[in-house]
Amino acid sequence: MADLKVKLCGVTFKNPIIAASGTFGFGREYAEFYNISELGGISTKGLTLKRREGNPPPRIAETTSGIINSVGLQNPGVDAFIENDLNWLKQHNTVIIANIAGDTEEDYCKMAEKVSAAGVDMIELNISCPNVKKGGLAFGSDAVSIKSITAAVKQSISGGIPLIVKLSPNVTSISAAAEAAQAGGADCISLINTIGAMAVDIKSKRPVLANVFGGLSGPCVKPVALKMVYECSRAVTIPIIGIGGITCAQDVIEFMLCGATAVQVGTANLSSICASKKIIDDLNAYCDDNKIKITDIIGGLIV
Amino acid sequence: MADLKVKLCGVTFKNPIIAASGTFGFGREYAEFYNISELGGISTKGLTLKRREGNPPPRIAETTSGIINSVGLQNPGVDAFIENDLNWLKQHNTVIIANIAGDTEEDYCKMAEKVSAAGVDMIELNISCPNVKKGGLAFGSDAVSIKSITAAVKQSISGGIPLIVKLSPNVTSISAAAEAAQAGGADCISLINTIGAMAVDIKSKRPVLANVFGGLSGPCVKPVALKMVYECSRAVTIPIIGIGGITCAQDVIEFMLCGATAVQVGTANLSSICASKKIIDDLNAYCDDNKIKITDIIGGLIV
Amino acid sequence: MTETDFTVIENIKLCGDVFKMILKTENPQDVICGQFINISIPCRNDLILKRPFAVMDSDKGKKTVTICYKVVGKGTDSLSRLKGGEVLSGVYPLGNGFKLDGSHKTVLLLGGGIGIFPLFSVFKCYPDKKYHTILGFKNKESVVLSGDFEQFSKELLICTDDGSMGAKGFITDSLKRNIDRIKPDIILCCGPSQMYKPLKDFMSGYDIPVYVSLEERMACGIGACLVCNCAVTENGKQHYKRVCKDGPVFNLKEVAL
Amino acid sequence: MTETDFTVIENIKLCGDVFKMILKTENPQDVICGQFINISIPCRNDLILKRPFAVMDSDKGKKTVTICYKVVGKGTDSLSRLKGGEVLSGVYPLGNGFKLDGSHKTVLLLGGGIGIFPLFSVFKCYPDKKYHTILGFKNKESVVLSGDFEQFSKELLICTDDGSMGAKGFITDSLKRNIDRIKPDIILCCGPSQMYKPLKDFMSGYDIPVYVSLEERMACGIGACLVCNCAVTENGKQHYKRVCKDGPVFNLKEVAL
Ligand SMILES: Cc1cc2nc3c(=O)[nH]c(=O)nc-3n(C[C@H](O)[C@H](O)[C@H](O)COP(=O)(O)OP(=O)(O)OC[C@H]3O[C@@H](n4cnc5c(N)ncnc54)[C@H](O)[C@@H]3O)c2cc1C
Ligand SMILES: Cc1cc2nc3c(=O)[nH]c(=O)nc-3n(C[C@H](O)[C@H](O)[C@H](O)COP(=O)(O)OP(=O)(O)OC[C@H]3O[C@@H](n4cnc5c(N)ncnc54)[C@H](O)[C@@H]3O)c2cc1C
Ligand SMILES: Cc1cc2nc3c(=O)[nH]c(=O)nc-3n(C[C@H](O)[C@H](O)[C@H](O)COP(=O)(O)O)c2cc1C
Ligand SMILES: Cc1cc2nc3c(=O)[nH]c(=O)nc-3n(C[C@H](O)[C@H](O)[C@H](O)COP(=O)(O)O)c2cc1C
Ligand code: FES
Ligand code: FES
Repeated sequence: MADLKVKLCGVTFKNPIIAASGTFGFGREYAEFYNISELGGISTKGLTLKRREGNPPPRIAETTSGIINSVGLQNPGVDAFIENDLNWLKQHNTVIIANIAGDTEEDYCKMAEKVSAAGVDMIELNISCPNVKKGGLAFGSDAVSIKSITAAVKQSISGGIPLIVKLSPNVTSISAAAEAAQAGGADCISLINTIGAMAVDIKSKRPVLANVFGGLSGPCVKPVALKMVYECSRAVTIPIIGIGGITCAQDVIEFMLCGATAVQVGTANLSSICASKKIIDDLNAYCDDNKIKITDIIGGLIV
Repeated sequence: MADLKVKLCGVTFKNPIIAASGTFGFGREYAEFYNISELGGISTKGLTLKRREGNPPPRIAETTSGIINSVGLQNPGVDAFIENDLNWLKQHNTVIIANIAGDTEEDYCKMAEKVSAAGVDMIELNISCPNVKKGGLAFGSDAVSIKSITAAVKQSISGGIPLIVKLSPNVTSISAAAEAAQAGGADCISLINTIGAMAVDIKSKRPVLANVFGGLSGPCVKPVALKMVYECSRAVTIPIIGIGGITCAQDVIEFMLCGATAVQVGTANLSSICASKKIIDDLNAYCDDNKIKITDIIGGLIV
Repeated sequence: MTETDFTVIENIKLCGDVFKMILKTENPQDVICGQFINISIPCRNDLILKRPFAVMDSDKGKKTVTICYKVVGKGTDSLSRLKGGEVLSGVYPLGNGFKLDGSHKTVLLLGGGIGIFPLFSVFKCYPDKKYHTILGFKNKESVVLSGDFEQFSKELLICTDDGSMGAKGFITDSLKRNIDRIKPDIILCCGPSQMYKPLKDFMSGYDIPVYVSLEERMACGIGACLVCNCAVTENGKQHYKRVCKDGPVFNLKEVAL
Repeated sequence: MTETDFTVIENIKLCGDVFKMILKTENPQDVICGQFINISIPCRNDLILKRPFAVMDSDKGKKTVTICYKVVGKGTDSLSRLKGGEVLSGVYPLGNGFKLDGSHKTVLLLGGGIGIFPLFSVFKCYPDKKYHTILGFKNKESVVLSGDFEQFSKELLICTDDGSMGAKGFITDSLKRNIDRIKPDIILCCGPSQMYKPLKDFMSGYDIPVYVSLEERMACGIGACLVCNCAVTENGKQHYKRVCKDGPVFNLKEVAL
């Protein structure tokens, strides 16, 4: 058993594999397949202040080596999460990250207050969801608003719970976005969220998604995510969680070489229910074979 | 034989399939495999004022359903192109588009003068190459510079040769970029160029590309390109050439439904030398089977 | 529920573009009729989602799972080319399935096109019911498994869109003509989504429960990703449920159409 | 040159991770030794580039093309699993190949690892030369085709990195020991890229032309996309050439290392 422990803003993860928001629900469904305490952490489905029904179906299109989703933040609302799911999640020995998304700055701050009072381990600010009309991506598109919302939310957090700002790839300069998050007081950044995309059905001559647009994820986005993570690692000093198209241990190592301290696995959980577990096992074997501990990899890219 | 003719800024293409810049050289190599006069048009390898050697090898990385290239505009220079290749190209019955890239606004204007004097059918302004240090993408990243360089080049063109502005996907708002090109006097826009990306070799712990970063293309980028083309088609009135991940006739129809009048095929030419020819044959069959002419498809998306 | 490997034992064409595939696993599970299996497409790394198919038959002793599928796109096309011995990954059993109780003595099975496959398993789970079956197909050439349904059905009615076999018309037409005679205690239905609206309208005149198996594009298949939603009306309020986990079988009354 | 379909006739393991594949096409072409074929990887839609392999043997009458390949990654791994009858797309013949003229009576073939495959075809093109061959391998277990080279070589020297067969050491070591005795008119070489620098240094003391076959990652394979560049020095000036079209065979003198 290799040493896979990583530390992120003072929080210890037993390994760097975090289930990505929106692909893992609140963990209940996966728990029927494997012990989710094996995961380094879980980022919850994006929470909003009030219950949200999300977008009409179809909400998913498959593309070449990827998927486009337009779930639109369907969730029971932050209060219901705290009441019904958080305690269940806390029974597991894994880091719990509350992924929150709001229509307004006020929403974000209220949720941050609520989840920090309820006792999650970290908060992930989702200012990069391309699938909602108000809020979401609007907050994540320019440096000024990234900085201001980060600062506001940071103020609303009690108990010193670290704040992760999740960045959108749909920007001209990801490093400017990362710098803005850092300047606003983020303890960590995570990236990438999905890339704006679209699919068309030539038989019906209609968009495949009822919402027309959606967010692209899966192996096809990995090269874009890797570049952005690497750019950010050179731009900011706060730690980075790499996300985007990770399907295997090798992908994790690539992100960590580029400067990620931990990673999130999203779409791969949908392709294979046990993907995250297998990645952890394979990382273990890789570190054992190479006689290293996982932290040796971080930022080790030779350029 | 269906009617595949499309008209773009007064120029008639026998079909909407244009070989994308940088994947087709100046056509000579493909001419050894099929009659390149079958193509609607050819966009030349990106030309610069002076001969350029481009970036050191390796210049290519394969990624899941895509490739990342960092050729860096290797080309013999605009004068050598005019002297050695243009006349040969003109012997073919296909639309010739000179793709030009400069380090400075002056470069762009000089080249535009030269190629318009030498008699190409259209000029494609490449302000979106991610693989060169100066110029290239720098001109294509914000609306102000897109507009100003477009206007300057437009002035340098003689003989009323239409100007295509090729947009970069690496921006926060593609519609703002398209509007800027239109405002600067572009007759047409083409998109997308490649998406900034990176690949890592975990054995050597090095980036695969000597240039570290490169541009992603191929089937993996199609969903992103489709969305951007559709967004632009709603933002501007000038015609659009759709580019990005096209490998088959169905992909062409998707882009045309989203508002493209013609398309460029890039990476698919590398995967299969005869890809563009096959696409044309299949488009023909599609239009025959559906008893339509190709222009019936343009902008026909039902939303 | 498990995610496990399956070996293709048999993959034969039943007719036209409909195939039957028998899979074997070292990890067999108990399956309720109407549940489904989500399987990966080997040989197509570019298709990253599994595909859902009704478990038509399963034998825990023999460790087999049988599905029938129609070739409609890239994934099913690729499946149809698989040879015996090839391995794929599958997650099963998924979804709620059809549930019958003692009050359901006479069961009417109503299946259209590929919708007949989930219905086939009902008899295996509940062999002691009286079955009336109405199956609809496009034409004579696309009729499949009619012999198998005939074996356990007290009565099997076939209809085709073009009348080339059985009655001409849709299964809803056949239902209208026969329901008062059959007097089913429950109707289990699966077919093209367009038929549910007329079916619901017609059945509103009856006090017979109708359960339908819905189809929606899926990703995880286990209820976590929320991409497979369908609209239902509960207590007068419309909201979304997950076809993969809350369904695929829903009370037709609830389904918002 | 053509892009055409090939059917796998034979795909056998020669040793360890080295395979030999015989392909058949309805569109056979004349091939010069040292030219290559660029082939698609069936069953891996996510790998969008063709893979280049030296044409080791080709028979226009029998319409066959033979390649040998080592499994080093996803593409070659997938190739190694292909069974007879499967179809792939290939572009061939590509590149310049090795060219000999009347002045080249004694030819020294210098091959390391998978570099031996392009050299194998030289004898087929120029059967009337005197061949001396030096082949280098990692160890005894990885020695392949030595019998085939022996048949046409006046002399065959084998070396292995660990000395488990033939002389211990690299082929450049063996070259140094034997060149003055062999007195070749020309040296044709293909091996790992690290060997070219010491080879060039050593050969600068001789007036014997050395031609090497280079490897670089490729896309189009026909000279259009400019991704496969290598640095050469011509007239004292360094610039890039295309390995696929201007090469893969270059005069070692020109190659900038
Ligand atoms: C619970 C459930 C049970 C099913 N049982 C069966 C069965 O027993 N036999 C059978 O043949 N099919 C069944 N289906 C449908 C089957 O899943 C799809 O036909 C299959 O996924 C198509 O894959 P493809 O790659 O060939 O098609 P694609 O290339 O992905 O798409 C081709 C066409 O099929 C449609 N399609 C794609 N996915 C689905 C889906 N999940 N549901 C409905 N339509 C879809 C698309 O809209 C498109 O028009 C079931 C679907 C569900 C949700
Ligand atoms: C002109 C030419 C002739 C060749 N002839 C032969 C031959 O006869 N037999 C043989 O076994 N191999 C030959 N090669 C090398 C062969 O093309 C690669 O081994 C193959 O493309 C690897 O594919 P993959 O998908 O298995 O590897 P990948 O998964 O793509 O990569 C695995 C490793 O192989 C290396 N690699 C990938 N592509 C190439 C390439 N084009 N050249 C060199 N290294 C590469 C990568 O750096 C990586 O480390 C030749 C290459 C060239 C350019
Ligand atoms: C179905 C689906 C739902 C998602 N929902 C959320 C969400 O609620 N909040 C969020 O921050 N990201 C969400 N994401 C984005 C993922 O967390 C992740 O950033 C993205 O998918 C890229 O990683 P991947 O390629 O590993 O999937 C969602 C992604 C998918 C596929
Ligand atoms: C090897 C390579 C070289 C390219 N060179 C150029 C270039 O010189 N000028 C340019 O405008 N675009 C260049 N491109 C971008 C393509 O023209 C096209 O915009 C992009 O590849 C997306 O289309 P595709 O997915 O069909 O390849 C190049 C692309 C590739 C793959
Ligand atoms: S497919 Fe994921 S919730 Fe139904
Ligand atoms: S591989 Fe395209 S030029 Fe050599």
